[in-house]
Amino acid sequence: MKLSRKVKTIFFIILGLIVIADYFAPRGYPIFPWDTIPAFWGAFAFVGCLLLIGISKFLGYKLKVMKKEDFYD
Amino acid sequence: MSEHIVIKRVSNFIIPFIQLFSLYVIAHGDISPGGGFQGGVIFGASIILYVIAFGMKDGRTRISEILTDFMNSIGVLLFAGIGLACVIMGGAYLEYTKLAGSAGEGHGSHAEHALHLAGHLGIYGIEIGIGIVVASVMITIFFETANTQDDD
Amino acid sequence: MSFGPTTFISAAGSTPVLVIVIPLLAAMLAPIVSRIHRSVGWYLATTATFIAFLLSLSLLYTVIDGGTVSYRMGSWAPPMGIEYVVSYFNGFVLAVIAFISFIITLYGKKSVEQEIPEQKIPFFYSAYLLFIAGIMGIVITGDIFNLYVFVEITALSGYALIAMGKDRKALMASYNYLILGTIGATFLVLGIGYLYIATGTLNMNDLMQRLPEIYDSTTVITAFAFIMVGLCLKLALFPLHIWLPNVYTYSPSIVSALMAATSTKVMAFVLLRIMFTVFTPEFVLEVVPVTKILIVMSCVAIIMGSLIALGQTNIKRMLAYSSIGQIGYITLGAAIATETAMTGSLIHILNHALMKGMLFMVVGAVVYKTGIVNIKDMEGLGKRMPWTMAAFTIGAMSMIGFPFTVGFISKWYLATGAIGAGMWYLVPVLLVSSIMTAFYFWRVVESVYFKGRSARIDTLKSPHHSDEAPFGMVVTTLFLAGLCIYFGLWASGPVEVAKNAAAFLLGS
Amino acid sequence: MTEWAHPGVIMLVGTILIPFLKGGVKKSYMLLIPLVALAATYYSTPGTTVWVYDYMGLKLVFGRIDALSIGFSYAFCIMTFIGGVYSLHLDDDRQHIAGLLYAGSSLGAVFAGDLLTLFLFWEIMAFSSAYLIFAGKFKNSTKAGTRYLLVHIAGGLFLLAGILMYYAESHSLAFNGFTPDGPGGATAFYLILIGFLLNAAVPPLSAWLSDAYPEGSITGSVFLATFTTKTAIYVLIRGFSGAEILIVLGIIMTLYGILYTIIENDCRRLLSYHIISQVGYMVAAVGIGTEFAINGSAAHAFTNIFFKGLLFMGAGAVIYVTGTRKLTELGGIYKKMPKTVVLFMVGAFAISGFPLFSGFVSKAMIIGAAHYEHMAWTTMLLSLTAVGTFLSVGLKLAYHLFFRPNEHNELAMHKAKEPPTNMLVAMAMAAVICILFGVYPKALFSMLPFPTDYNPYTMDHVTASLLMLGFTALAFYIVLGKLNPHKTLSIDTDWFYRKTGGMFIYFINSPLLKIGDLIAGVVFTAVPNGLIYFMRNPLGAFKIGADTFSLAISGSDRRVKLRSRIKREKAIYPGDNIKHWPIGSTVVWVAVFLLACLLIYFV
Repeated sequence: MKLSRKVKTIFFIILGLIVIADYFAPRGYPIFPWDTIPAFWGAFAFVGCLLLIGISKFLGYKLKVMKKEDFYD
Repeated sequence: MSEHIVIKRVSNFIIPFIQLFSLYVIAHGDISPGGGFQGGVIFGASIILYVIAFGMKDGRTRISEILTDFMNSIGVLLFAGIGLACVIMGGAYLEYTKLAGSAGEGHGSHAEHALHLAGHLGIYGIEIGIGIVVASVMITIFFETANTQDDD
Repeated sequence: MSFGPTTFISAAGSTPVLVIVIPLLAAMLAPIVSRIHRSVGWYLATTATFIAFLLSLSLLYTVIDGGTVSYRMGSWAPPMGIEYVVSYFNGFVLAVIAFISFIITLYGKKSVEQEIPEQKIPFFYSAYLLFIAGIMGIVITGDIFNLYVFVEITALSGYALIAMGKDRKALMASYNYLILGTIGATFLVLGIGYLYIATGTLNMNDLMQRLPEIYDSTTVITAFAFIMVGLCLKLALFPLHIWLPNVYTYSPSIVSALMAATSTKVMAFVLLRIMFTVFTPEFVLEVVPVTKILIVMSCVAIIMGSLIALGQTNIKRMLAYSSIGQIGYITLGAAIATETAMTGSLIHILNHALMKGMLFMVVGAVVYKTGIVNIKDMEGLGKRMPWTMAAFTIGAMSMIGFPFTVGFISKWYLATGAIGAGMWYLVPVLLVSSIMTAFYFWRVVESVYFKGRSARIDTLKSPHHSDEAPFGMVVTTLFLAGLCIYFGLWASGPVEVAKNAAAFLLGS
Repeated sequence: MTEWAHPGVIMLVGTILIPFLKGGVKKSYMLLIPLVALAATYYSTPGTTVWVYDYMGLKLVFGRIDALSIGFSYAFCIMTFIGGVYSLHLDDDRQHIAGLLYAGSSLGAVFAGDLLTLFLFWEIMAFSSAYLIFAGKFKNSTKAGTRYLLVHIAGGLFLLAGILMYYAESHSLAFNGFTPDGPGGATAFYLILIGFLLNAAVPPLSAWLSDAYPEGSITGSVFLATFTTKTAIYVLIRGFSGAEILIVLGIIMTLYGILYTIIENDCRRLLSYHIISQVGYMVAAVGIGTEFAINGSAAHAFTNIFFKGLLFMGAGAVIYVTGTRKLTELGGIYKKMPKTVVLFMVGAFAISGFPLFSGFVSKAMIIGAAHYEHMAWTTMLLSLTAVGTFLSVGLKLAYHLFFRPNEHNELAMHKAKEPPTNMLVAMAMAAVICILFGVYPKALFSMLPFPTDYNPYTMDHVTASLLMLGFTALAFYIVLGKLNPHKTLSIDTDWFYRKTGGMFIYFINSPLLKIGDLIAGVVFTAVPNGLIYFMRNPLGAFKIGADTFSLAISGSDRRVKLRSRIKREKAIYPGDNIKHWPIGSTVVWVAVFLLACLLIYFV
């Protein structure tokens, strides 16, 4: 997908704004240690997303979950 | 068959006696050895003898298939009908004494006689029915088996 | 002769014998009156079975109101004379048998006309009615030798009926059944003979009184073994079932339906009767371990019957093997011998008669209309015979044990009975057989509704002609299908009766 | 019996008239039924137990009315209405009837106060929903439908077995919470649980869902996505709230579903895996078992009904106009069907948990419930699933379905256009509800079993959500090239019965029958025939046997003599070739039976 430079810029600005907002957001019920880390969920999502894709590709190709379409025929 | 002249003659001669004897056996079934079954067998045997002597065609003209079929049914109907008559007369199934009806009611020799008679007549009826059935069934079986052999 | 009111009262008192005599008389009339017109035989059979049904119903009500009815043939008091006994137990079965026979007779007119050669129709109805009379006699008699006589009447007329099937193999099936049935009957009569030797009586009540003293005698135990084996052969308990599939497959449709609905069930009934009212529950539970054997045998029958049914391609054969499995249910309930399980067993006599009778009627209709017996050829029938196939679907659902159908009721009682008796390991057997039942019925339903048309069906008829079976067939089939649901929803009536009967059998 | 009309029964009975109506009357009648049911739900009094019947001495309760059942009833009725609108263009009575039966029986299960009633509706659900799959008329619909039905019948039998165990010990069919030490013990507990879990599509009992739903009819799959799993959640809330095993199972479900969605090519199969994943949230919440968690579970069920319905409707619309459901053959069609795309994206945003959409509220409740209970792993893993959800639906599916430039899709591109108006209207209704629940959560909260004053729109929560969504999008953009769909299918646990099912049939047909024939041959032919042969002349047979034996062991000098002797003996042995007669074998069996009986009785 080719996104124009403008769109990319806007996207990153929004991301930055959210991070800043999160830094200032009051924490409701901080229970776990990471609840208070600013932008923790951003990092979590980024890493988690890559992790999920990695695992599913591993499942699909290495564990042979993905088969040809006529597998059952 | 014409060469079996002796058989034909002898059969002609004894068949009436056999049949008479069968009637005797049936008639005395209620008080002495014998009865409907034995009498029927003897009667059937007489017909079978006739067929053996005179051949199937002749036999079937005398005793047609329809007749044996009717006799099959009528014998049982007689049996069951008498039983049913007892029920209608207010007794149990096959309770012949009830056939005496109102004559059998009350006491005294007259009533007793009526009951006695009803009992005997009831049994006669049954015996006759059985006799008819047994005879006709024997005949039917004989004809059927003989027929099958003809086919092959 | 006068026909006062007393006549009718006493005639009403004679209901137990009239139930037998009326079909018997009709059986004898049939060959005579059928000469008038070929359909007269059917009218006669219908009337006779209808009257018998009404009588059996009135008997059942008498029993419910006033307890066991005893009838003495020719007023000879038992144990000398022959006694007819109607209790909760057999009154119930009698009504079921009479009802099913009536419905099947009603259904069968066209089917008989098509499948039986015209000159044989009078004799067909004669044998047919004789069969029904014999079956009802088995149920109602209180004399164990008389029972044997009726077993033979039923069997002999049965052989004749089977042999009238179109296929030449029907003769073979009939012959095999003849030999095996005779062996079974011989075992039965041998057992009865031993009992007579041991006790000097043939009256069932009397036997029940006299037997407990001599339970450990070799004669009695041998007699029991003979009777058991004879009956197991007659009721086609696996592996003594070999005669049954051929019989159901090759006999005329209406005969298949009648026999599937009544004959094996009646033999199961006789088994119950002898186990619990000639012998006592103590005997079968404690003196000899027959119930334990029977439980194992029943489970084997249930599983094997269903398993073999899975592999069948002929629908009649499939239903026959299914019956072999279902008979296992009935004997299983009897073998568990608790009140709940016994209720399940008895109610299954009714329920299976309804379901299997109906399913065979459906097959009969299909055969009548198309001549198809192969499951593969049935593809697309759902569109051509919608009502008949709807009935089949209901029957299949009921066989699987869909809730609020009759099949569910029996399974419910059998399963709760099994758990209640501490035999929870029987539940998987019941459920596994349910899923196998689902498997093999589903194959039919699938090919009927969800597959294209088979080549066979397309060649059959012009499209504008009605493809549904004749009205009389459809209505009776649907009526039974309706009953499968009705007795599933409002089960209390039959269940009450079955419960009382079970309590009566177990002597509590 | 109070004056109450059972919404489920209204639908079940309402179907009777459908075949007799025509044209516009029929259409309005079909839409009227769910509305009447909705009204009946509105006029129900919570906390009452009505429609109680006696059945063979068992107490059947058709109407257990409380906040929980009413909430589900609302959701089901509204969704039935939307599904009805969606299928309005369709002229197929059987499908309409099956759909309504399916909805009605689900409602019946929701209001069922005892186990037998539940089981009844459970089975009707299985059969009516199976029809919707058969009606799909795709290449594999019939086979998938058969598998679906048989799996459900098996599940139903587990449930029935559990009910039987439970009933046999307690003599009551009351449907309340189950515990492993309750009536029927752990066996009943787990049997019933398995029955429920199968319908909730918990792995490894989940394969039926991803196997069958993609094969369902376009309109039917909207119903399919709504009822079976949500009813299962309802009964789990009733029966197993707080069962800790459910937390583990729920988490496994969510991740399992997500992993499959990422590699899936069939758009409806992808959405089916999403059902599994989303239901996992609810199952986990039931396992947590606090009031808040149960609220979250119910809330997520309600929101899920609408956004998943919306997504299935959108995917259905695409399939309806293009005739394909493979992502490899789609893409770039957003220009041709913009309305559909917008509505679909509402659903995608809702399922991904964008603030101001319904999924945001309900997902927050479930993760929040785990959070309050200090369940670190649960919180983390459920959050990870949220990431994956946005990745696979909001980004991957939407991108490949509508936006991706695709050269291989000329046919689809050519066919693509807006679907019929009724489909768009139905989608719009579901979209409105998705937004309504997000903007005005009180509407959602009013349907929940327990009162709540939860406020999902705290600043930290909103920013956290936005962070997750934003960075997921970033990661997606980076690895986009790796996510292209492939022409593959993913095997699942259905492999076991799809492959082994065939093998089972093969096993029955081939080796088992052969072994059976062999056994039958030995048992029913060889042994009896041998016996019969032997019995013809026991002494002669014995002699032959003895001579054969001595032939085998003797030296060569005697052999010639022995051979001629055996030949002579065989020549005089009576009897001809034995033909196979089942009679002979049965007779032998009878004899064995008798012998066995006598032995057992006397020993």
